[in-house]
Amino acid sequence: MPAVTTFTIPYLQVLDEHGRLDAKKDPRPSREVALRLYHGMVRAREVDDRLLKLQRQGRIGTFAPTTGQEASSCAPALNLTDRDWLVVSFREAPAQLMRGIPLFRIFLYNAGFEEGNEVPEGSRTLPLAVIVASQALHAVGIGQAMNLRGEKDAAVLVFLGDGGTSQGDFYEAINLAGVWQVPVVFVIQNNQWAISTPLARQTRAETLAQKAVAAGIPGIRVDGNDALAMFRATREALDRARSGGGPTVIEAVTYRMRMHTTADDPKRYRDEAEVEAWKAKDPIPRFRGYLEKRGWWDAAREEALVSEVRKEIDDSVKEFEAEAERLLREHPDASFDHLYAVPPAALKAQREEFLRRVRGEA
Amino acid sequence: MPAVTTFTIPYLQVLDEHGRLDAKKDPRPSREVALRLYHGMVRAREVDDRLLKLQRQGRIGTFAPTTGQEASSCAPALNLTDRDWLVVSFREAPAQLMRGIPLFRIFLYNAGFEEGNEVPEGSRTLPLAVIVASQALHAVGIGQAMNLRGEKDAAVLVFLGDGGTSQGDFYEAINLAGVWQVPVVFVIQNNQWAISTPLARQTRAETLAQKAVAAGIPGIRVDGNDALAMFRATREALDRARSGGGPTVIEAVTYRMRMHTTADDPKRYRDEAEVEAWKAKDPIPRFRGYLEKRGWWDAAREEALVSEVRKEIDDSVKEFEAEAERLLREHPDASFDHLYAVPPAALKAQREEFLRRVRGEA
Amino acid sequence: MAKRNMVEALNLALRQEMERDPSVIVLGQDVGINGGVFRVTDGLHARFGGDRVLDTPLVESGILGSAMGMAIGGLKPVAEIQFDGFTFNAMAQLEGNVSRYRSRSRGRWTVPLVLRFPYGGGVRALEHHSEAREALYALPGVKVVIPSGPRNARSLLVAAIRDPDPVVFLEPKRSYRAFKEEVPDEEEVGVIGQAQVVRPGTDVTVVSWGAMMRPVLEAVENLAGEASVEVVDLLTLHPMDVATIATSVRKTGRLVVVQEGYRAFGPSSEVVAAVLDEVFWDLEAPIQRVTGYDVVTPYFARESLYLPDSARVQQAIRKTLNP
Amino acid sequence: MAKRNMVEALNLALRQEMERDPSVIVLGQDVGINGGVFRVTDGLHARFGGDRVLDTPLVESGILGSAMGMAIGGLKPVAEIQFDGFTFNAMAQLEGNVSRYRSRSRGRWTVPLVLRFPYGGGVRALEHHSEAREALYALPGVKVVIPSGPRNARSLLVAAIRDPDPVVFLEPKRSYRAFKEEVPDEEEVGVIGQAQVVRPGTDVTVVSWGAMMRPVLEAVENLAGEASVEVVDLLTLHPMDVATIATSVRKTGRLVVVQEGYRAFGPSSEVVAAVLDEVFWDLEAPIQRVTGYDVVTPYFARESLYLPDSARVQQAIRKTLNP
Ligand SMILES: Cc1ncc(C[n+]2csc(CCOP(=O)(O)OP(=O)(O)O)c2C)c(N)n1
Ligand SMILES: Cc1ncc(C[n+]2csc(CCOP(=O)(O)OP(=O)(O)O)c2C)c(N)n1
Ligand SMILES: [Mg+2]
Ligand SMILES: [Mg+2]
Repeated sequence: MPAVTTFTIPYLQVLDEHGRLDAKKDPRPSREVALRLYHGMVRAREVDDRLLKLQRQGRIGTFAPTTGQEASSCAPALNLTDRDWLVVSFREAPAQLMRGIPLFRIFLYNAGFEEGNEVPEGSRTLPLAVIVASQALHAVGIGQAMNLRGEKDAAVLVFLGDGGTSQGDFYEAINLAGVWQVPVVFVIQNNQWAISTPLARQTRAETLAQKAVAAGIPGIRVDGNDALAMFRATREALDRARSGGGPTVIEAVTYRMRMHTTADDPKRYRDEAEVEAWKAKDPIPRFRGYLEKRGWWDAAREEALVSEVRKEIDDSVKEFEAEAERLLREHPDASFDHLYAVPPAALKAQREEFLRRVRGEA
Repeated sequence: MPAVTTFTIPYLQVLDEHGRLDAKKDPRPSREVALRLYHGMVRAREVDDRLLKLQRQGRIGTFAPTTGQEASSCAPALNLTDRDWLVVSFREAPAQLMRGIPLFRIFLYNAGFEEGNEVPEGSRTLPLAVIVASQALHAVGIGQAMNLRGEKDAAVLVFLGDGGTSQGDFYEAINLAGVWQVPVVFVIQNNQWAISTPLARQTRAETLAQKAVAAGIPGIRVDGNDALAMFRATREALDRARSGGGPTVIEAVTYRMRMHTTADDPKRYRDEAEVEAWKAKDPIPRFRGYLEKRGWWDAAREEALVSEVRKEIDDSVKEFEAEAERLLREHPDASFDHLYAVPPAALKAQREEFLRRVRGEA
Repeated sequence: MAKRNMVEALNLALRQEMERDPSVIVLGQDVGINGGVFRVTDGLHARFGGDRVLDTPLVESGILGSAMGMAIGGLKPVAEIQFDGFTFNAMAQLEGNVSRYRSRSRGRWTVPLVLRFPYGGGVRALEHHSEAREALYALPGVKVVIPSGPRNARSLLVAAIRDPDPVVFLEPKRSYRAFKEEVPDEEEVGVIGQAQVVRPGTDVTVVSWGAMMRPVLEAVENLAGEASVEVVDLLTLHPMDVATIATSVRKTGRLVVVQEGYRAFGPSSEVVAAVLDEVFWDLEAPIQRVTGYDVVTPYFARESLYLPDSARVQQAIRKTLNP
Repeated sequence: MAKRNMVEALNLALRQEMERDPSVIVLGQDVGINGGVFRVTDGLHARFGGDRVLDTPLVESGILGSAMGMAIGGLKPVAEIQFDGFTFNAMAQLEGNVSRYRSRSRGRWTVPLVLRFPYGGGVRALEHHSEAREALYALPGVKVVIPSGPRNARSLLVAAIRDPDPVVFLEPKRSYRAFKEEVPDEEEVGVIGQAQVVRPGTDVTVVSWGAMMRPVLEAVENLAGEASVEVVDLLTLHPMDVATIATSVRKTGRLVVVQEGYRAFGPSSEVVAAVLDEVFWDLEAPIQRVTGYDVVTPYFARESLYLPDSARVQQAIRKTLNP
C-alpha cells in the first residue's frame, strides 16, 4: 500500500478572455467547422433573445435562458457524429439546436406542448431532462448498451449543471460509468449558480472536475467560455470514449448571464457587478476574434449571419404559432397518446369521455 | 486558475500484519484504554461465534457476522464520549457493544423482535440501519443540528460499507458534510465484499478514501485490521470534528471473514484462498501481540477474559430467551406501539380487533 | 385581522413559529435570501439569519435525510422541496426512515419534522411541476395534510410544526395567490386528523381537498336552489377522518368525491373504500368520483382541459341525485 | 411437463427468453455468479456470461436509471432489486422517467424493461425485507404484475419481458418455494392486464393476488359445502381488469377483497372503488376487506400474527354472506 495516493485535475484554456491564443493548445478546427460552431453560438444567442421577448409577451411560458453558455453547450454538441447520443438537461437549447432539433419544437416546448419534446426520427437525442441529474444515469445505460451490443465508434454526451453535481444520481452515474467503462462524456456546466445557490454553497470541492476522482475516472476543468478549449476537451474525451478508453468528466467553467428562468429574479440574490465582470469573458466575441484573426470572419459576414438567423427565427415563430393553434384545436387529447403501446380499455373510455366533454357533447 | 490541482490520500498503518510496530505512529493508548479495546474485540468475536450457533440451532434468524472486523468497528466506537453520537449500519455489533448496547438486545433483534432496536435511555446511539447508506445523511443532520445549536465538543461517528459507497445517499452526505462543515466522521468498512460483489465491481476508484475528494473534505485510508491505526485515525478525526475542523472520511481496509449473512453461501462466489490469506491479518492476535509486548497481557489473562465473556454471553442468551418468550405472550401487539405519539382512532380499533383475534376472542 | 393569500398565510405561520420556538428551522433549495421560488419563506432569512433558514444544495434525499438527523438532534426542521415532482428523490428516506423511526426506535427517537412542498396543476408550470400524487405519501407513521385556503393553511402549518410526528404538508400551488382570506395575527392552531364540514347540506355529500375545493364550492354555488349539498374538506388525507365523512353520508345518502390527480389508486379510491366500510346501507345512489385522467400530467398548454372543474363537479352531483 | 416451484419457474422464463432474444439481459445486485439472493437467476451467468447477466454495484436508482438507458439503447433489461424495501431508492427514476418516457418522447423512445423484485412477508426476513406496498408502483405508463404461483409467474414474466412498456413485476417471496406446479418446458405467454377466475362460484366473489391467493383458496376449501365462492386472481394490479371482477360481482352480489399490506391507501381500496363504479346496484351486502394493519411492517418474530390468514378470510366471507 503506498503511503500516499495522488490525483490531479488539469485545467485547459486555449483562448483567454483577452483573446490571447495558446497556440500549442489550439485544436485547429477547419474553417468549415469553426464557422459552424460560430453560427451555432450566434444562433443560440439570438434564439435566447427571442425567447425572452416571446415570454415577456406571454406567447410562451417560463423558460431557462442560455446566454453566456453558448461555447460550453455548442462546442461539445458539434463534436457529435450521428452515431453518438446526446442527453441534455433543461438548459441546453444551444446544444439541441446544434444537434438539429427544429427550432419550432423548442418554441412549442416552451409554450407547454408535449409535442415540443419530439425528436426527429433517426436523431439519437433524448428529450430534455427536468429532474436534475437523473439523465446522467440514462447516459450511462445507453453507453453500457453500446458496450454490451458491441457497438463501436460511438459515444454518449450528457450535460448537467453545477447544482446537478449534488444529486445522488450524478455520483451513481459516474461511479457506474467507471465500473462499466462506458463511452460517456459528462459535461458539467458550472455556471456558478443553481437558481439562487452559489457554487460555494453547493459543494466544498474546489473544482467540479475532481468529482471524477470519486469514481476513479479522468476529470478535467475547462474554460467553458473558450470555444476552442471546449471543442478540444470534448473532442479528446469523445475520441477516447469511442475507442474504448472509458468515461470522462469535463467541468466547463462558465456563467449564467441571465435569470435562472423567467420566473426568477436574480437581483434578489446576486450582485450585478459579478454579472458585469463575466461580460468581459463572453464566449461569442472572444471566438469571433479568433475567426477574424484567421481571416475567416469580418463585419459584413457578421451582419449577414445575424439577419439570416433572425429571418429563420421569425419563420420558426410563425411555424410554431400556427402549429400550437392547430394542436389545441385538432388534438386536445394529446395526453392520451403514447401512454402505453396499446391503450388499456379504461383509458380508451376516459379519452372518449374527455373528447365528448371538450367538444361540448357531454 | 492553476494548470493542475492536486489531491492526496494518505495511508496509515501502525502495527503491520507481522506485528511490527511503527513506533513513530503509535498513538500510545493507556493500559486501561488498550485493554478496554481488546476486551471489546474479543467479546465481539465470541458474540459472533455464539450468534452463528444460535442461528444454526434456529434460535435466532439470519444475521450479519462481524468476525475479522473487530478492530475497525471497536476502535472508532471506543473513541466516543457520551456527548458523541453513534450511527451504525447493520454489521456493526462490535461497535454497538462497545457503546454499551445490552447484549440481550442484539440477540432480541436478531430473533426478530422490534424491542431489539431499543437503545438505552441517554445513549446517543441510533438503531442499526438496514437501508444501505441512508444513515450517512442522518449523521450529517445530527452534526448540523450540533452546529446550529452551538453544541461544542461533540461529534458523530457513522459507519457504512464499501457497497454503501455506491449509493447516492453516501455522496450526498459527504458533499453536505463538506458544505456545512459538520462534525461527522464517516468510517467506511471496506471489507472487500458487498454480498457477492467484490470491490473491483463496486467502483473503479483505487481507494474508497478518495471519494472524499469529490466533497472537498479530508480522506484517509487506514489498515482496518490494525487496532492502533484505527484508534489513532478515528481519534484524530473525531478530535478535529469536535474542535470545529469539519468532517473526515476514513476508509478502513479490512475483510469480511464469514458469510454476508447466514442466508448467504460465499463458496458460490469467492475463493477460500482469499479468506485464508486474510486470516494472517486477523486484528485480534495482532493487537494481542502488542499488549503482550507491553507487558499488559498474557495467557492467564486471556483465559480469564474468554471465560468471563462466555459466561456473560450465556447469561444474556438466557435473558434474551426469557424476554422473547415473555414478549410473545404478553405483548403480541408491539407493532401497534410507537406509530404516532397519539394513535389515530382507526388504529386503536384495529389494535382491539387484533388483540381479540390473537387471544382467540374473535 | 388581515386579508392574506396562502403564501402570506404560510409565511406568517413560519415566522411566528420560528419566533415562538428557537428549535424551529427552515431548510431547502433557495429558501434563504431568495425566499423560496414561491416566496413562502420570504423575509425569514433576513429576520432569523442563515443558521435558521438554510439554503441547501440541490439534493432532495439529502434534504429529507439530513432533516431527519436534525430532528433527532433536537431541532424541528421544516424542509421545503421545491416542487411535487422532485419529492420522489426523497421517497426512500420517507418510506424507510422518517416514517418508521419512532416505531423502529420504540419511541426513543422521534422525527418531528415537516416536509412541505407545492403540488398540483393550474399555474401553467413546467413538466414535473404540476403533479398531484398525494396518495404516494400516505405511509404508516406519517401524517399527510393538505390545506385548501389561507386560513387553514396557516393554522394547519402551525399544527404540523408542533406535531410530534413527521407531517407531509402539501400546498396547492394553484391556491397560493388565487384568493385571500382573513387570517388573524393571533395564533390559530389547526387540528390534524380532522376533516371539516365547510358547508352543511342534506341531499348529497361532496368530499374534496386542496385546490379542488374551489371548483367544488363553485359548483355548489351554481346548484343553489337545485340541491342542498354538504361539503367536506378533508384537510388531513392520512390518517383519514372517516367518521366525519361517514356521518355526513349517513345523513345525505349520497357521495361525490373530487380529486385532481389521475384516477387509479388515488385518494378518492381510499375515501370510497374507507367510507363504504361504514355506510354501505345508507347509500341511496352510486358514489360519483370526479378525477383526473389516467395519464401523465398534461403539459401546461392543454392543462386546463384536463383538470376537474366546477362543470364536471356539477354534473357528478346531478348524476348522484338522479342516478 | 415438470413440477417447478416459483423460483424455478421464473428462472425458466428468464433462461428461455434470453435464449430466444439476444437483446434480453439481466442486471442487479448479486444476480451473477451468486444467482441472486433467492436464486432466481441461478445458472444464467454460467450460461450467458457476464455481458448478459450483470452484477451491478449497490445502487437501486442507478440500476433502474441505467436500465432505462439500456432499454433506449436497444436492449431489454430485466432489472432485479433485491428486496421490496429498497425499491424506493429507485422511485424517482420510476415516477419521473421510466413511466413517462414513451409519453414524453411522443413514442420516439420506449422503455421495454422489467423491474422485478421479491415482495411481501411470511419468510421471517429482516426489517425492510417484507413490505407489501404494491399500490406505490401503480403509476400511469407502468404496468404492475403480480403472479401467484409458479405457472402464472413463468408465463407472466415472459409476457412482461416481451411487453413494449415498462413492467413492475412483484414476486411474492413467500410463494417462491412454498409449492410446486406443473410448468411446461414449452412456451406459455401470459396476458398482462387480465385477471383470472381461478375458481367459479355463485354466492360471493373473493378478489386477491400474490401470496394471499393461498390463504384465500384454503379458506374457500374450508367453506366447501357452506358457500359457493368465486375466486378472482388479479394478476395485473395496474391497469386493473375491472371488467372481470365486475362480471363476477354482478353474478354473486357480494365481494371480499384480501390484501396483505397495510389497509389505508392499499390496492384493496382501488379494487373497491373501481368495482363500485360498475356494480353499485348489484351489491347485496357490504364489501368486506381483509387487510394488514396500518402499522410499520412487523418484525419476523410476530409477523405471522399480523399477516392475513385463511381464518380471517373465512370470517369475512361468512360476514358478507350474513351481513
Ligand atoms: C431533482 C430536482 N430538484 C429540483 C429541481 C428544481 N430546479 C430546476 S433547475 C434548478 C437548479 C439547477 O442548477 P444547476 O444544476 O446548476 O443548473 P442550471 O440551472 O445552473 O443550468 C432547480 C433547483 C429540479 N428540476 N429537479
Ligand atoms: C438500499 C439497499 N439495497 C440493498 C440492500 C441489501 N443488502 C444488504 S447488505 C448488502 C451489501 C452491503 O455491502 P457493504 O456496504 O459492503 O456492507 P457489508 O455487507 O460488506 O458490511 C446488500 C446489497 C440493502 N440493505 N439496502
Ligand atoms: Mg448552475
Ligand atoms: Mg462490504
